[in-house]
Amino acid sequence: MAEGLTIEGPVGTIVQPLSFAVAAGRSLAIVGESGSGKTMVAKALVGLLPNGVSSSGSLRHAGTAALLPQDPFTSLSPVHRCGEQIAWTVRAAARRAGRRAPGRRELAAAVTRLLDEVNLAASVSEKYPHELSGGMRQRVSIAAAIAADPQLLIADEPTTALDASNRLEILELVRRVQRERGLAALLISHDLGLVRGFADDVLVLYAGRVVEAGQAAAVLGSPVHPYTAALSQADPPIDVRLVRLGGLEGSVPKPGEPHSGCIFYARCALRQERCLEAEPALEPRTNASAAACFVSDGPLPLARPERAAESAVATASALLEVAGVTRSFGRHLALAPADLTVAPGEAVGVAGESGSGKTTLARCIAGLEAPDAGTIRFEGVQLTPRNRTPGGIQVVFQDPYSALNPALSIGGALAEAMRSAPASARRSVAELLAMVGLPADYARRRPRELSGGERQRVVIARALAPNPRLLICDESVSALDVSVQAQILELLRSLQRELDLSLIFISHDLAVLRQVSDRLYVMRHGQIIEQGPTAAVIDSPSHAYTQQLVAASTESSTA
Amino acid sequence: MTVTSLLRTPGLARSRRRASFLTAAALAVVAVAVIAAVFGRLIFPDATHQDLLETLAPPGSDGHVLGTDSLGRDILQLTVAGAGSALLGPLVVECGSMLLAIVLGTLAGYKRGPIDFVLGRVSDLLFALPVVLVALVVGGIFGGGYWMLVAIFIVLFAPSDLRVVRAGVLEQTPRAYVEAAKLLGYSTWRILFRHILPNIRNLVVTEFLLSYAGAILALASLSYLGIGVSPGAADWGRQLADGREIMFSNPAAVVAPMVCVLLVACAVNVLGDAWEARAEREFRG
Amino acid sequence: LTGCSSPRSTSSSTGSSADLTDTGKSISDVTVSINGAPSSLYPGIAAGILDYDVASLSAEGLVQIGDDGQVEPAVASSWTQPDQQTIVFELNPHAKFQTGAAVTPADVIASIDAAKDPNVSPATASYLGAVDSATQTGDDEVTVKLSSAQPDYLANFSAASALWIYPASYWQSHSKDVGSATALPVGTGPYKITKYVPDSEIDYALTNTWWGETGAKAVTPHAKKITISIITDESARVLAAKSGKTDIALQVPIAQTAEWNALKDFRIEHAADLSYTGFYFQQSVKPFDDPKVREAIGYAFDYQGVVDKLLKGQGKVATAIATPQSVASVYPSAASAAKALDLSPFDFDMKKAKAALKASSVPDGFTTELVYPSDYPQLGQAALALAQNLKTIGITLNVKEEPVDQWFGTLSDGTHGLNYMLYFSTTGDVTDTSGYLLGDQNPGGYKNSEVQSLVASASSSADEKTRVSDILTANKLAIAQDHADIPLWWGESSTAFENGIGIKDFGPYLLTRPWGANIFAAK
Amino acid sequence: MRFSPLARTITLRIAGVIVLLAVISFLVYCLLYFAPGDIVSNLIGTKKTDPAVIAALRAKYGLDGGLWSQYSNWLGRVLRGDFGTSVQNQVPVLRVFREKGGITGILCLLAFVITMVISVPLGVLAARKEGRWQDSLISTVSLVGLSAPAFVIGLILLYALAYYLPLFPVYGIGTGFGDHVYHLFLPALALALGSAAIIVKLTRTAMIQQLAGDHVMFARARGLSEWRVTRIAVRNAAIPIATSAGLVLTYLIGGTVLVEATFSIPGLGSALENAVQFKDFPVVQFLVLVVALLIAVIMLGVDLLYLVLDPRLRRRTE
Ligand SMILES: Nc1ncnc2c1ncn2[C@@H]1O[C@H](COP(=O)(O)OP(=O)(O)OP(=O)(O)O)[C@@H](O)[C@H]1O
Ligand SMILES: Nc1ncnc2c1ncn2[C@@H]1O[C@H](COP(=O)(O)OP(=O)(O)OP(=O)(O)O)[C@@H](O)[C@H]1O
Ligand SMILES: [Mg+2]
Ligand SMILES: [Mg+2]
Repeated sequence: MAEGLTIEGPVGTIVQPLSFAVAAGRSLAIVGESGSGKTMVAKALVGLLPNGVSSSGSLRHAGTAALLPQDPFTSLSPVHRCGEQIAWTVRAAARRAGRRAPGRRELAAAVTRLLDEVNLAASVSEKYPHELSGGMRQRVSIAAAIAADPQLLIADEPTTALDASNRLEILELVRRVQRERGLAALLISHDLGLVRGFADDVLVLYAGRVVEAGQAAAVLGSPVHPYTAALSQADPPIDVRLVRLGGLEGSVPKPGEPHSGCIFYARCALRQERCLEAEPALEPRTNASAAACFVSDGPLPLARPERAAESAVATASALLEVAGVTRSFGRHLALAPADLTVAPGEAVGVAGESGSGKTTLARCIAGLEAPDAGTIRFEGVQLTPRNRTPGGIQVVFQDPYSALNPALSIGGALAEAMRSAPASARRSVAELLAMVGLPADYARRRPRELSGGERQRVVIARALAPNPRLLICDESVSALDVSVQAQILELLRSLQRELDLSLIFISHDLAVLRQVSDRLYVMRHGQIIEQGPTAAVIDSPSHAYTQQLVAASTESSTA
Repeated sequence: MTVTSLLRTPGLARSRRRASFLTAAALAVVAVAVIAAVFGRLIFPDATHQDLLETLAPPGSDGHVLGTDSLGRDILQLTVAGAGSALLGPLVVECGSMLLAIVLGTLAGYKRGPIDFVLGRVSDLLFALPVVLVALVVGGIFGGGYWMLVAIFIVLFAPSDLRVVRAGVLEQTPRAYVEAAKLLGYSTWRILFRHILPNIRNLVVTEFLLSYAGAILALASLSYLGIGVSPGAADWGRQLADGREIMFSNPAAVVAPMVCVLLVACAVNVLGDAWEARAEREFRG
Repeated sequence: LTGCSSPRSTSSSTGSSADLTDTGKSISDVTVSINGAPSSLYPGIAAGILDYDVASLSAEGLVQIGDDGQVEPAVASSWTQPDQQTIVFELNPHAKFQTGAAVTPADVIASIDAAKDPNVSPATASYLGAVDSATQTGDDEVTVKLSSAQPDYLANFSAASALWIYPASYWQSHSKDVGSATALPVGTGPYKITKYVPDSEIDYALTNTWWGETGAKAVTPHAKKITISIITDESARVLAAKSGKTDIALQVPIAQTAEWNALKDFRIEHAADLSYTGFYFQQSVKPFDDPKVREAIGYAFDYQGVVDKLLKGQGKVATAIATPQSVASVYPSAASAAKALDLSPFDFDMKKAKAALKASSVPDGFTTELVYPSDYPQLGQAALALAQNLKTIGITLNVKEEPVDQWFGTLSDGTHGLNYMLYFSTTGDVTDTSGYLLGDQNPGGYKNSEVQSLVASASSSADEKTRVSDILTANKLAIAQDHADIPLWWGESSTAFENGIGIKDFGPYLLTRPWGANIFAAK
Repeated sequence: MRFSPLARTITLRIAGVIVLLAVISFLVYCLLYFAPGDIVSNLIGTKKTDPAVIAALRAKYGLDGGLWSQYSNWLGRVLRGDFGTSVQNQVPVLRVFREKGGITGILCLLAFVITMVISVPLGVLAARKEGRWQDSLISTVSLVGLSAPAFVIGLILLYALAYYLPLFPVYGIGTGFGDHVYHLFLPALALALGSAAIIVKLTRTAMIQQLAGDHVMFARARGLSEWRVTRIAVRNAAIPIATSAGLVLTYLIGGTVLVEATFSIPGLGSALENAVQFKDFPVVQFLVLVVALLIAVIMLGVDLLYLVLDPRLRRRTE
């Protein structure tokens, strides 16, 4: 448990005094948007803060704490066998406990036992991490973590790097291990749905401050703080299409940024003048939770906006027709013959697990990749590498950080993009910025001065500059926080309506696709295995794989 | 029960301060060297003048602050005048090889395919060859000469620059902003020079400075081996080779050029490191 | 055109073995350091100066060159020349190889055959090119037939030139690796090679088989062992001397003399090395076809300054092409030789140089290039000094360094009018250098029928006096009248000795004889 | 079957090396052919010489005929194992190599060992103490090492440790292996300091990167000792270090010329320098080929070392 844990960074306080306790056999979740200080808390607990960051206050925990990192692809040493990596921990634990160093046999037995505990075969111990899938690696990590015999298991977003199907298994594994071993667990996540099924208690962190804390059911079911409420509303449901997606404007203030009064003031829906006078303290609100807010003193109503009418299926004349397109890399067939059509003004979704060929398909359509075979017709004309005009198809990429040239100002990048527009459709930089909801003075800024959501808006503005007919969004929101994701999805939906754009939206998140797409294609191993109106595909999937996908998504968001 | 309290990690600020002091010192050294290189001939118009009546004068004698060498040349004047060939040739080497690397490296990294393959093999080969040896063999067989060596070094230094440029381009090309530029129909040259190059400029500048230091040393080494500047000219490498022979009569003859080579190469290396650190800071945030 | 030359003083050497007294004590070990690695112990393979110095410690020819430059007996105790194409050598009955075996005519014949075979002796075979055959004509007699009349051929049979006598069996069993570490040569000298580590050291041990210890001019060697230590780096060699690891340093380069002079335990001795350095002109290259231009160059060179300051005493101002040593038989005293050789009108006088240039076809000066071989930096330095002087009268002289072989290329390429001539005479014969520089085939294309006939008659004459006087006349015509050549200096080599070591009869030819025997412990 | 792709890669590489050697040998031949100057005149010097002797010498060194015929003759002889005879010394080239190769080999290996022994621990230490005084000190010293040419270091060492403080011999190479090592220690040190500076820098960078990596963080988070953590990081950093070690070896080979000149060591470096100045065709040609071959072998070795060090690559080639 922590008492007055404070974390200081080089430019300001990252985490304000923070206290919490986790009892053995119980679990606590810390939730909050990116940059709110969750990871720093986790690192402070195991004493591994990065250079230039320090913590004070007192931490008390029985025995040791083990931190399970986020990315299973980088958390294991790539040049050592899995068994060896687990064995190191076993040996270190023995030494710490003052026991005699275990022999080779004992070690091997311990490794096998631990692998078994995480449902892996003993043979995995001879494998190198790169020979395993992401889910298996995360299991190895868990085995290595519990080999240390910790009393406290800290999991920092243990599933964000994984596919939806793996995600649930890993989460269940963590839960099982925690229960069986009677560990105290600390789960860090920005995904409220995930936390809902996992944690006993929840701590909502905003800009290094606890804004709400209490029992999970109470905090998530009937949030008192407007931030918590907004967060839960930003999470898109898989079962319905909402008319408006709730989201939070703006972004989390950086450490050291000046503010007065309530730190959440700038983004708060309920803000009042008195909120600027002082910082609210955490006070009990219901018998199971406490919140730091002057205005709200009871559970806020979670208004579920009503369903939107699921839009109708495509009209006859297609804007884009993809027929029999294939692409292989070496011997690997990334895209088996794929057919896809998009009608004018239609939003088409493409779903599928990682590596199923979604991006390859998009790149072929955009002309960034040359297909091996097949035809792509756009506005009735067959596209070849020569006859593409920049106006036709544009792409919004996944990673907003690399999609903007860091050397160019926002205005410069947009102005340059505008040169590709037909003379009749030229807009000003300010107009473009306004279209994506950014103030005109952003034109002078550089990409690194923008938050992720703002960058993604600029990327969208740039894609709109040449007045395209079709916009391809390849995982355009998956790198963003839920709150920002909702904003961007809402922006895309409104732009589509206003500009009568056609949209191909690629995502592995069915809930997101439910919100934006009219029709859905499901891909697996480079093939399109199912297609139809989004509602129909999600509500009554016909292909076994789709059923599995839908089941995994539904469970993880409602479990 | 364990009670952990964590203390502030010191050091970063101090090392930053040390770094900026070093950088300032390096800039000062380079500035002095450049002034000597540019104006050395004007300040000491007859630095290479031999005075056979005044050979091996000890330091401090008769207006010769560092004494004279075996040809009666004033060591101080000669050393100042030597800055010219010590800095200019390597500058030409590095500019030439960097230019070559930028033109070929961006193309190879961006276009890939056969150009990249051929350039890759050729540069692998040249990269692996010991620069001093190749220059010795080629330069030595063709009778040496300063500008011939400069030409040889341009070719020999290009591969390492090329690798850096190519790797930078290779790293930038798959980035979404380049793909976006392609989608917007920008020309290849526009993408390369307006979009990619500015983003690898820190790499290029760092490599430029570090290779420049290397070129200074390489040319000095070849002069030391006697395959470099023409006889009688002021040059640190040559001075070192000549000075060794009179090491005991007048140590200044070898110490002065030695200190100069060391200081200038160190300074340029410090600047390279400083630029690298700067680029890293910029990259981090 | 003739001018009066002022007498030029010669430089003095730093000290001399002649002033030391021989204690008569024997020395257990003498370390001699040399600054280059002999490529082989047999100079026929690569005839650098060091190769000669090293080989003559243990091997000898049929004859040797005495202090005065005259041919002396060595393995051959006497010889006769019944005609100009025949030489009959009588072998010294005391001559033995270091193995103890007596030298037989077969050994001598095998050695001569090897010496004239370009495959075995590529570097020196050309010296014996005129040898037709060598045959045994008596128990201790070898007769050599020449293919043409050669009045002055005897010296070629010395170890100063082209002949080293090894046993016939040695030549037979080592046709491929003569002179290598796996085939240590066995000679007739006082010191036997006991160990050879290429590039590192050569060890010699005194034997008692040497004929020179007996007989009329007996010499008693004092050093029990001689170690030749190869230190190719000059400053390392000075360091070695400072730390007592060297007693004698051969061929100290000019740039190094100051370093050695600064060592208080060492002295430097100079000896003429029979080399001639001068300028010669491509007569056809403008503006050097004009004698006035050549004269201007002659007056613009600071002879004494260069010799004193640049050569550090390793040379004497030359007043003729012929060296004092080559006329020693006719003019034995230094003074008489100096007088006879005073044939050059030039001294350093920029006024005269300017006047000569004014009177020439290019009164306002011109630009030209002078190339020098990179192995001889002193030539470059002298050239730079000349360039400085010429600049004041409007001549721009660019000095360029080239490797030796490329320098050869520039000597007669038709574009370089002003050239260096650096000629090492191995035998010291009076016709050697002058014959090359003034004869029919001279490198500058200099034509003066009178000069060329004088050279020809000198070469074919058997009388030493006529030969010398013909050559000196030719010298005078070429230098003072035609300015075809401008003598600069006669070279000297420097040897550094530890003060406790002396060497008897130190002179230009000593190092081509078994010089180890002359080392003595000094007071 | 399992190793066949690996074997194929190696075979291809070896074929590549052979082509490379052929190309290099031809280039060197061209260089020598078109270069100004003439070895025969070099051999003879300023002497009156019989034209017949010159002709015999030209024939002996295969200098008759055009470039192609000369080259093909040379190649034919090389393929029969005859690398010719040094023009300068009349010694078979192979013997020159045998006599001097050992010295240079010891020098290079000694320098390499010194480099690695000094630099890797220092680089690791600097990375572990990033930003502290130890790091500053090590970085500054290695900066100086990087900026000092081998001959300058050599001169300083020679005067400091051989002359003023006579710990080491001033010249020569001694006899016998142990003595060689003793004599070659200073030269090797001079040669090693520059390359050690490179490796310190690289090791430091690689280690900092590793120590900041997720897997190191995770290792610490599960309570592994710092000693173990460092070992893990070093093992991971070994991959970039191995590349640079290969490069450093080639750098050392290049540096021997300078160091051998400074310490008057009769090795291949000075042999090459001499041969170049003398235009000793067979020796230059042979030594260049040896260097090229050595470098090719080092590069191949580095690539194979990668396979050992990096299991991720192993699967790709298997
Ligand atoms: N190494 C560092 N040095 C200084 N400040 C840091 C460092 N790492 C992170 N920070 C700052 O600490 C703050 C909190 O970061 P943290 O990584 O804890 O957020 P998080 O809640 O885990 O976000 P995410 O959901 O993106 O992982 C951020 O504002 C960030 O700028
Ligand atoms: N440039 C490439 N070279 C080689 N293989 C590639 C390349 N691009 C994609 N692939 C392979 O093609 C397959 C399909 O990749 P693609 O990126 O289209 O999948 P995706 O569905 O977009 O996956 P994700 O959800 O991870 O983005 C993958 O197995 C990938 O490894
Ligand atoms: Mg985090
Ligand atoms: Mg993708």
